[in-house]
Parts: sequence; C-alpha cells; structure tokens
Amino acid sequence: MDFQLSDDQLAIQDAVAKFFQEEWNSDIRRDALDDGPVKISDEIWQQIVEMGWIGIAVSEEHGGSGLELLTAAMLAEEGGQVLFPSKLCTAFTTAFALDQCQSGDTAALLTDHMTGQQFVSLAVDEANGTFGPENNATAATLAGDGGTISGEKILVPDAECADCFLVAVRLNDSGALVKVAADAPGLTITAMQRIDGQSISSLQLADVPFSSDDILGGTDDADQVLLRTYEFWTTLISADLLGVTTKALEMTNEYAKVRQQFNKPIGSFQAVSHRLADVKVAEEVGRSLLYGACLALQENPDQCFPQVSAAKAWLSDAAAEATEAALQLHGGIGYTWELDVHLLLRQARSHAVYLGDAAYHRKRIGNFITG
Amino acid sequence: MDFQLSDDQLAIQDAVAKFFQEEWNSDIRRDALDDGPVKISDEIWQQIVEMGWIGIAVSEEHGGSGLELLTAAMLAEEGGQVLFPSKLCTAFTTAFALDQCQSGDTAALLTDHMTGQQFVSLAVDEANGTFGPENNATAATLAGDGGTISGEKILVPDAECADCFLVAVRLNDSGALVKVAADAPGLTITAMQRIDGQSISSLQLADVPFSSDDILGGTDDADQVLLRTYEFWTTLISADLLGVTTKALEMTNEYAKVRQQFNKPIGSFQAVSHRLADVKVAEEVGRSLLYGACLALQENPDQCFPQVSAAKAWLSDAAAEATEAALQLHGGIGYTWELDVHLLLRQARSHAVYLGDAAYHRKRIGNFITG
Amino acid sequence: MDLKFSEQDEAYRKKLLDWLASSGELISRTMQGTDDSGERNPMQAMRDWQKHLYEAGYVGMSWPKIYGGYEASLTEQVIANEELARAKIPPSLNTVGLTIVAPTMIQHGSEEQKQKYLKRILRAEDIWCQGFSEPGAGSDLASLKTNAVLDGDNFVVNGQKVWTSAGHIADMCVLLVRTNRDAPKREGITYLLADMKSEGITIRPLRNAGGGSHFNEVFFDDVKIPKENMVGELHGGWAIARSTLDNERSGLSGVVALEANFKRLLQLTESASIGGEPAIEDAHTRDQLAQYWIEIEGLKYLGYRTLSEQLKGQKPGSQASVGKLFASKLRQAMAKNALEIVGPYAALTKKSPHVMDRGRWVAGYFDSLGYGIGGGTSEIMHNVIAERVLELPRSVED
Amino acid sequence: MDLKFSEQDEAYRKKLLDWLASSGELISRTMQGTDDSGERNPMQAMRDWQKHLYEAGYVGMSWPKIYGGYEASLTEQVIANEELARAKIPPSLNTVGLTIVAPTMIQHGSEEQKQKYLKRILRAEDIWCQGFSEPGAGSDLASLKTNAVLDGDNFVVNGQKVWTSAGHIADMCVLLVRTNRDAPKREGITYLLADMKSEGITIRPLRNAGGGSHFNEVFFDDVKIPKENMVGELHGGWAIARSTLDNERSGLSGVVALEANFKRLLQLTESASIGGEPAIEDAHTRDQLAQYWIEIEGLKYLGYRTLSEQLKGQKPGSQASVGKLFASKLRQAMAKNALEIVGPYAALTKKSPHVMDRGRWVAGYFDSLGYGIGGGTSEIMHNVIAERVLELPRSVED
Repeated sequence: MDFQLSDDQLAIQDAVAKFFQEEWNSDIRRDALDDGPVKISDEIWQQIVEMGWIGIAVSEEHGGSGLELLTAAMLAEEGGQVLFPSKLCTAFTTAFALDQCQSGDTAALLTDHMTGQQFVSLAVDEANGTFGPENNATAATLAGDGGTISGEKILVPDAECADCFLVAVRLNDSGALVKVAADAPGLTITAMQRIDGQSISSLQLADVPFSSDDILGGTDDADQVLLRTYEFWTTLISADLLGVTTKALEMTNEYAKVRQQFNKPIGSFQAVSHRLADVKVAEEVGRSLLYGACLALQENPDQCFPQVSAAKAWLSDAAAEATEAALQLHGGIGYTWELDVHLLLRQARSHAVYLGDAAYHRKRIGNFITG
Repeated sequence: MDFQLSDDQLAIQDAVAKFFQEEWNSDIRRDALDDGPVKISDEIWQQIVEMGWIGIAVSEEHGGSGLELLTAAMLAEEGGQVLFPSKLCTAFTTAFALDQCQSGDTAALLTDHMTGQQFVSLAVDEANGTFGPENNATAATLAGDGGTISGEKILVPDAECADCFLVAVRLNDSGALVKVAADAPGLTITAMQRIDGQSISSLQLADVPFSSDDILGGTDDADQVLLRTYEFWTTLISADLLGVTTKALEMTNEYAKVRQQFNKPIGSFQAVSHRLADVKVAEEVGRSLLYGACLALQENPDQCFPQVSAAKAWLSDAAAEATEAALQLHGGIGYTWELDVHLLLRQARSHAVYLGDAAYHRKRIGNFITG
Repeated sequence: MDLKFSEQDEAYRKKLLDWLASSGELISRTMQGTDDSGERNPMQAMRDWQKHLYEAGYVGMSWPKIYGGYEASLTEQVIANEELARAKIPPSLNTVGLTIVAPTMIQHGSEEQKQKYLKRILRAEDIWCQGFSEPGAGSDLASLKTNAVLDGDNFVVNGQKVWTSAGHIADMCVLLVRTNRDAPKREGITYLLADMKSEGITIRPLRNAGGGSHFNEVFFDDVKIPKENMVGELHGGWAIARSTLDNERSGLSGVVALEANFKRLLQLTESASIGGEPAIEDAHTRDQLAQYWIEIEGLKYLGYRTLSEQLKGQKPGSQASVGKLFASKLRQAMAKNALEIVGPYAALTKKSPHVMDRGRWVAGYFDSLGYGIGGGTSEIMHNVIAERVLELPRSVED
Repeated sequence: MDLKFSEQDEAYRKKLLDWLASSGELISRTMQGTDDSGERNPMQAMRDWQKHLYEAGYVGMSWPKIYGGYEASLTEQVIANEELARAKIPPSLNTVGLTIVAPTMIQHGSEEQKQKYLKRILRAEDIWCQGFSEPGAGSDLASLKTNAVLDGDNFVVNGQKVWTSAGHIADMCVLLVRTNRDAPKREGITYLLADMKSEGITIRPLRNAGGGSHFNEVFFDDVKIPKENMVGELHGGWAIARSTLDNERSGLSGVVALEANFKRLLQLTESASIGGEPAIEDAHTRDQLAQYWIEIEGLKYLGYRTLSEQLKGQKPGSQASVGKLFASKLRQAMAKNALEIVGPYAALTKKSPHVMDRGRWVAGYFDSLGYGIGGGTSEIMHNVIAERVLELPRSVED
C-alpha cells in the first residue's frame, strides 16, 4: 500500500507550478470580471497541448500518457491555486469521456482534442433546478441513421472556444452522449455570466440533427460512461476547490505573519490563528478525501460515487470557509477589488454549486449509507 | 411601552436570590445522583408555600397574587441558577392550569395546592417517541357520571410527593385534563431516572376510575387549557434553562479571571474570551426571547406558541452550549464530580429534551411561518 | 412589561404615515435622482429629501431644540425608526454627519462649532465623511499615523485615510490625526474638522470585492486646517472618538431590515426548488427559516430591552456590540442559506440568463461579508464584549 | 497510489484472524474478569490477556528485537491495528507503559533501564501510570511544581500530580519533577521513574463528570526515588517529555472506533423515531449521517497518508494534532447528534425505564466531552497546529 504522491507525480507537480508561475497572472481573472469571460491566450493553450497535459490520464492505447487520474486532478489543483481557468478540467473531462468509448470516430476526435486541433466541451446540466446527469430530460429521437435533439443545456463550460460538444441526452430510454458541432443548425449558444468570470453558456437545441456516428460508444453502456464522466469531472472540480482552499490559506497565513496590529503580528491572536488552524484541518481532510476519490475512480469506476461525493461535499464547504476566512482575516483590505481574495472567493462559490452542491452530494451519500 | 423588569419584580428577584442563597446548596443535587431523586426538604417547601410563591401568577379571584406570568418565570430562572429542583415549575404549571378552569372543585384544589395542603403534578408526555400534547393517545371513556383511563404517561415530574395528578387524556375526541389521585386504584407509579437526578416517573393507568367532577373545567375548551398549560410549562422550563446558562457563564467567567496558565489569566486568551463572548450573546438573546414568550403568553395566550417555541428552541441550544463551554474551558477540573459544571450540564441536557427539543420547536415555528 | 403604545403614540404614528403618504412624489423623485426641475441630479434630490424629512420632524429627533433638534420622546423615536425603515424611503446621504459627527459635537464641540455645523447637518447642507482608519491602523485604530503640526493658526496635515465612505461626495470630514508622536499612542491624537475642498486633499475611490465603489482613500498633502476646527483639547482626540464609537444606534432599524430580508428569503423558498421539490418543503430549509425567525425575534426583543433602559434614562450598555455581532452573523447566515436554496443558479451574475431574482442573492452575499468587517470587525466585537461586558482581562495590548 | 495489500500481507492477516478465533476462551475470560482458576480477578485476567497478545506477536510490534520487540513492518502494524480494533478485544491495561514509557525509554533510557523495564511492560508485568499534570499545571505543563531534591543516592520528591489514569492499579509511574526552581521553567525539570509502592505515595481516586473513576490524584510526601531511576540528564526532562508527547499514534485505531460508533448510530436511526417518523427518514438526520461518513472517510485517508510517509521513513509531522483535533470534534458531534435522535429519552440513565440502548448514548456523550480535554485540550491542539504546522507566531508565552 502507498497513499502518497509518487516521485514522478511530485516532479510533474513542480513543473506545472513553475509553468503557471511563469505564464499565468491572476490579474487576467480580475479584468475578466468587467470584460466578459476569461480567455486563455492561444499561446498558453498551445504550450499546454504541446506538453501533453490534455491526454495525461488518457490510456496509452488511445494516444495518451496513461498516468493515474490523480495526476490530472493534481494539475487541476495547481490550476485552482493560481486561478487558472477550469478549461483544463473541461479538457480532461472530455478526453476521459472519449477515452472510455470504443467507436473509431471518437478515437479520431480524441486525437484532435489532445493535439489541439479541436476543442471538445460537454453539455450535461439542465435548467430544472437540480443537479446530476440522472435528471437529464433533453430528448434525442433516432430514425434510421440519424436523428434530432431538442432541449436546453445550461452551465456549459468554455463554449466560446469549443468546436463541438458532447451533449448528454435521453435516447431510447437510456442516457447517451452525442457529438454536436458548435455550428450545427438549430444550435444557439448564449453566454451566461458567472461571478468568477469564467466562460459558461447555455445551449438551445432546436431539432439539431445528428447522425448515428455521432453517438459515443454506442448506446449500450452510455449511462455508465456518462456517469463515470460526471464523477471524474466532479473530482476535477473538487481538486480545483482544494487548490483554491490551499491558496486562500497560504495567502492569509502569510498576511497574518506580517500584518501588525496592537504591536504584534495578527497571527499571534488566537481569533486569527485558531481559525486558520481550522482551515488547515479542513484542507488536510479535503486533500485526503480527494486522493480517496481519485483512487476509487481509478480502481472501481462504477462504484466510486460515495468517495467522489465525499470529496465534492467536503471541498465545496472547505473552499467557502477558507475564502471567507481569508476575506474576514484580511479585514478591510481583503474586501477590496485589488486583492485576489475575492477572486478566490468567487471561484470557490462558483464551483461549490457546480456539478452538485454539498447538500446534493450528502444526499447521494445518505442514499448509499442507508442502502 | 416598557420591556424591562419592573422595580417590584427586581425586588422580588433579589429576595428570591437571597432565599436560595441561604437555604439551598447544590451539593444536594450532587448527592441525589447516587441516592435517588433529589428532594426538597419539607421545611424549605413550607417556607416557599408561606411566601406565597406558588400562587404568584394565579389570578387574584382564585386567591393568587395576580402578578405577571413573567414573575413566575423569573423565579424559575433564579431556581435554574442555583440548581433548585424544577418542582417549582411543576407547582406553577398546575396552579396555572387550575387557575384557568372554572368549576368549583378545581378552585378548592387550587387553594390546597397553593397552601401546601396538596401537591398537584401533571402527566402529559407519552412513550410515543415524540413531543407535545397533540400526540396524546391515553384514552378516557366516560359513561354517565364516571369513567376510566388507561394508558401510560412518562416523564411525569415530582410524582413521589404528588397527592394527585392532572392527566392529559383523549375524551370524546377532544383533549381533557382529568384529576387522578396518587393512590387511585389501577395507578402504578414507577420511578424513571434522569441524568440530573430530578424526580421523574412513569404512570401506568389500568382502568383508573374517575368521576365527571374530576374533569377540569368541563370539556369545552379543554384542548385550549391543556395547550396553554403546556406553553406556560415550556416557558418555565425555558426560564430554568436561562438560569443554567447564566450560571454556567458566570462560573466560567470567574474562573477565567483567576485561573493562570502561561503566566496569564486564561481569560486573556481569545480562545477562551471569544467563546465566552459568544455565550454572552446567546444568553442576552435568550433572555430577550424569554421575555417575549412571557409577554405573548400573558397577552395572547392562544396564539403564543411561536414566541414560546422560539424561547425553548433557543435556550435549549444556548444552555447546552454554555454548559459545554463551561466544561471545556474549565479543563480537567471541569470534568470532575466535585465541580458544579456537570450538574449544570446535566440539567441543561435534561431540560433541552423536556417538553420538546430544539428541533421540535423549530418545526412548530416552521409550520407557523409557512402557514 | 408591555409593548403597547399609548393613544398619543398611535396618533403620532398616524400623523407620520399620513405625512409619508403625502410625500410620495418627492420620494419617487429622490429614487429617480432628479431635482425639482426634472433634471438628473441625484445628490440634490437626496439633499432635498433629507431637508423635507427634517422639516417634518423626523431628523434630529433626539437633539436639543437649541441646535435645531426636536427633543422627541424615545417612544416617538421608536415609532419613527420602525415606520421609516418599513416604508423603504430613500437612504440618508448623511449617516456619518447624523450619527457620528453631530453626537460628538453636541457632547464635545465648542458653541461656535455647534452653531456653525449642526443645523447644516440636519438639512443635509453639509455631507460629512469619516477620516479615522488608515492602511496601518484598522482594528488598532489608535496606532494611526496621519500627522498634524500646529503652524500659527493652522494645523498642517499629512497622511492617508482609508475606507472613507462617501468621501467623494462629502463637504466635510471628521479627522483623527497624530499631534504628538512621543506620547503613548492614545495620548497624542487630536480630533479635527476638515473642509473637503481644502487644497492638498486627493480622493481616490476604492472598488470593493463585490465590484461597487463605496469607499475611498483620502490623501492629505500639507492640508491646512484652521485651529478653531479642533474639537476638544489638543491631544485629547482619542477619548472623544471613543465616546462616538460607543454611541451606537439601538439597532431596531437593523431588525426591520432583517425582517424584510427574511420575507424575501421566504418568498424565495416558495419559488425555488431543491432536489426537484419546492424549497419550502425541504426539511433543512424549514429548520433554517425557523432559526432565522427566532434570531430576528430575539434581536427585536433585545432592541426593546435596550430602548426600555434608555427610556428609564440609563446609558445603553455594551448591548450594542452584542447586537452588532449577532446581527452580522445572522445576516451572513441568511445570505449563505439563500445561495444554498438558489442552488445551481447561485453563482450567476445579475446580467446572466437563468439568474434568479436579478442576482439579488449573490449581491446580498457579498454585502453580508462586509458587515463582519465594517464598523469594527467581528473579532473586535468579541473583544469588546469580553472586555467591557464580561470584564475579562484584555487580550490585546494597548 | 494504491491501497492494496500484498499476498504476504494477506497471509499475515489470515494468521492473525486464525489466532483471534482460537483465543476466544481467553478473551471471554478476560471480559468476565476471572483468572485461570475461575476466581474473579480482573487485573490478573487483563495481565494474562496482554501476555498472550504479546507472545503471539501483537504487542511491541515496532520495537527492536533486543528489547523484546518484533520489528514488524509498518504494513503489518496497520493490519494488526485494524483487525485487533475491529475484533473488539479487551482494552490494554498498560496504555501508558506501551505508548509513552517504552518509546521514551528506547530513545532516552539507559541500557540498564531498558533491560529492567521494557520486557515487563510488554508482558504487563508492570503497569505504568503518568505523573505529569498538576492542579496548577495543565495546558501549561512546564509550570509544574512537584519538587525533587537530590539527597545522596536518592531524589526526595514532594508535591501533587493529578489526572493520573490507572494510578490506583499501577506498579510504576513516569514522573516529571522540578529540580531547579531558579532556571527558566523548561530547564529545571527532570524525568524520573517511580515505584508506586514507595513510602510516602498516597493515591486518591477522582470521580469524573460522568460518574466514573478513571483518574486519580497522587500525593508525594518525602518519597525517595533512587538516582538510577532518572531518565536522561538532570534538568533535562522537558525535552524528553516533549518528544514523548509528539510521539502520537497514527490514529487508525481511532478510525476503526469511529466506524463502529457510526454503525451503531446508523442502527439507532433505524430503531428511533423523530416526530413520529423513523429517524432514518428524517432529512436532517440523513444529512448528518452523510457528513459523519465523509469525515470518518477523511480521517481514514488522512491516516493512510501519514502511514505512507512513515513507510517512506519520514517522521510523522504534526498531522497527529490535526487528526486528534478533528477526531475529538467528530466524536462530540456524533455523540450530540445521537442525543437529538434519542429525543425525549435522551436524558435517561441506564437504569431508567424507557431508556434506549441501556443508556449508551448519554454515557457516550459524557465520554465525548472528555476527548476535547484529555491528552491536550482542543485549544492546545489549535495552538500546536497554528505554531508548528502553519508556523504562526506563538499566542502564548513560554
């Protein structure tokens, strides 16, 4: 047994941190709050593609690096720390979905996605006031070699730069993922606006046509692929939340050491230091749960939901607590636009309710426990 | 408008506090934990009777002092502070119930109760796993001038010293309070044991006979009398919980000023002082809610339940918090038998689940709000 | 103990409500921000509104008549406070002037200062801002560094203030400055009144976490302030400022605001759904709503207790700190709970498709976070309760 | 990253389970507290049991072979730890000896001390207690006052210790005493080994809040302790004690205990009702159960991370404090939640009619309150995390 990052993983982590440090600046996130969704420059994205990040956890047979899912989560966490947009999580997630599918077309699409030829996003959530792919009601009808999709998807990530979407639909009473091109007839993309300035859209689908080749991996185990994909995506967003938690704690901890009031660093007052200790506990527990979720996904992908929900529920709360503590303990300066505290808070709050909030995930666990 | 204790009330409060200080000692409560339920000596009880406490809030037309219900609650609070048994609350409650009833027999019983000739207790709760008089299922059947009662009542206070009980029953599809003598045939009294060592029993009623004269105030508004009585009782127990809260805070506050660790009084550490500040806030809010409940009971007795539930819900939580904080902040010594901290904690926990716990009372308020 | 109002009180209430009903036109003009000629001029509209309010007797109610006040009874103040808050009239432009500057001046100012400024505050002829906090002096206000040197008939002031609400629209500023660097920190502070149009004052708006700009930084560069603008004694400013900080409001207007929040939250639970069911049927949500109802009720009765003490002529204790700490926690809890109820849509801005209630809930959340910082952080409120109410030894050194 | 055990590990587990199955008779005798002749003698039964456990290789697993240990691999320790906790075998009499005295002695003791005491600890021939805390020295342990003066070949000890678990049954005691009153408080402390049968020792049981008597006060009145019973240097006791305090267990046995608690709580929700409905259908209860499940899962993985670091030869960090603080909060939360579920019957003692589960829930609640105090209060755990993990400046002076 071994429940730690391997030396290889630690080396990758260092390299990723270094890349972000050199190439990314959180001011881009601040500016995006006024000027529309945040964009990763083509140059940075190209580097990411070239470093092979997108396929890092894709199986070797499909052209990826075949590393543990944990490695992708680790990258998502590093991204969260520096407020890198979660387009990275989107890219990992669609790569994962495509990797799970058997048909020849998806292999080509996966290659395009990993090599930056096409960017594939995915559309799952609907405006029914609740979470989870189970409540998916967007209907696809199939007649012969093709069919149409009608419905609305919301909270679709990175639609601006997507060439196509994997759309979760109901098809013959079972779930399916169908590929829809961004310029498909009948598809309207409307920008939504999220408090963290990240790209998020709604897709209106009005009799959008598709061919049977566009159905990922047949319809046989599509429900399972969809669910696994959702679990993986949720885990990546949890990793991002862990990064936000870590960064909020680190910023506040540093500030508490240098900020003087009453002739002492404020970190010497227990009102400050004990609250930070609680955040530290939340972070350590959160990291442990994230590792547990990654391991469950890797080894037991069709029964991993309790561990995934545990990580998402805990980290949704932990990131909110850590960023609110950061704001409060920074005092007035923490409440200003200039400091990154509110950027972290915005991302924490956005991701806390993305792909299921804490209450939703605790409900899943409640159902699991009580059988 | 005036939302303060009057000068008269303040004078009564002082006198009561002085009486308790001279006559009562919390060691009696500690000893009772080993030796069966706590008993108030006949001498002390006689003094209480002679001072006219029992009828303090009973209407003047029925021989009481006709003071505000708040005055009785104030006495209950003083009792809570010194860990005086809640027999006082029982006595106030049955006096209140009898005061509300019109029939001649109850007037005589009330006089006996106020003058110490008879002690009247009351039996409401049943072993159905929930709270409140609404769930009362003990059936009385009436045939001509008499009838019988069968069922079980639990958590009946002060049965050891009771001459008779007001038993809440279902009679002709409505609630009623029926007087049952302690030595009635078919009545078995079994001692229950509560962690605070107070007298609490179950009554098994097997075809216990009663005459129609034993039905309090006719059957017309019996449901209302019963409910009002329960609200008043609940308010008194809330007052007792406020007393426990106040005392726990006071003890701990004093200790925090004198106990030295790391060359300072521990009250100068924010881990201690801020927690005590939170308890102070809880106490002030609790006192305010108690006053609100007393006023609602007094002025609007049939619609007072939201205010009564607010006080009970809040003070159940506040007393638990205050006494747990007391135990924790006293450290090891707070966890010993010798200190009164655990006596306060035991009373807080006992009364927190007596007459409805916080969750039950919040449910009542939830129903009120969403109407 | 009773909460009944006398017939006379009720007559007073009726008069107020009649007056409010007859003021509809001015209220809507103020809300629209137009002056009496219909031109857009929000500042003038607000000034006009406050003057109207003052002339009707609802500003300066507790002040001495000789300075333009009304010496109204406290019960009248309670009624006015509740009814005005309930009526959602335009907010006052001049909070600092009315709640901080005027009480200080009445207690510590010279007769000339009182005559010169008080009536202008009442009529909103002067809008005031507060120059207390500095980048290095927040919770530890007494460590402030903005420097003033007496040179002839003027103080010459250099330094920087921050978190100055309304700084960009204010006519005047109450200012704490250091006049003696060698004395212990609380003994070298002086209380000044600065004209915001003085040469050498630069105002820079500060954007807050929610994106709004209510605060400012104010820079002082050799600003001359006449000697007669000193309140109290030289180096005696700390005690004056401290008495002002203690002079907090009863908080009943805060209760009315919380009641309005609660009502909106209840409406939200009727329109939103949790897990496919109406939120109002969700057991956890019902439990939370009940808890907020309890806490608002508690805060209201706490306010009544404080007021009753004042009615009997007792000085309000530190119950104001209890109320502030409790109210800011409650406000934050309600704001967070609203986000839980809004669920998937909780992170959308007001401009987004699918946003609920035009983004009110996210905006309210950001606002709620500010309540634990502004006007004394929750940590400082804990200290105040521990030290002044519980009389525990200080946890911070002076 | 994996949590798989090797075939060899699984063989080890099987051997252990077989041994456990074959030990049933001794286990039940120990639970009943009878010796091998069937006479009631709980102490002897416990000693016999520990010796049996030791001889099978499950005590002293990590210790060097030369002192009677087994030098087992950490994976084997994990397996033994989990399986023994899961099997609910009798608790060890000699926790202090095994987890505090022995590691200290192995690190700091003389060769004679090691030879004399270590094997006797393993076989429960000597039961040890701990004489550290004093009435005036709790969280601030270094301010202890029990005095020792070197007189010829003996220390002469006077003073009082408190919270001494097992003091009334112990053969030996590890003792911190002050040997230099003039030095800074951490530099005048010496670490001694005391025979509890020495003349001048008086033991008084202390009853706890729940009514049990696990602690004692121990009074020392001119007690002679031979010079060779000093561990380490004269005045060098603080560093030794500190290293012992840091040497906390990985906490995985705590996780197994919490899992058992959780299982019982889940069973309770199946039998109890809330508001007339089965508790397990109550939304709030389900939410709480889910939260506890999450937290236990988190604590378990945290334990795995710590163990993995140890496997790689890294010294465990201060994660032990994180685990202790978190586990004691969780234990308290679960205990309080159980009282909520038991509802009207929550305050009944085990002897009362209508009590649920023979009073387990109230007893568990009292126990849970002790977890935030014993072995370092939660306040001290917060300090430790702040100072050692976050490297914040100290909030208390030495």
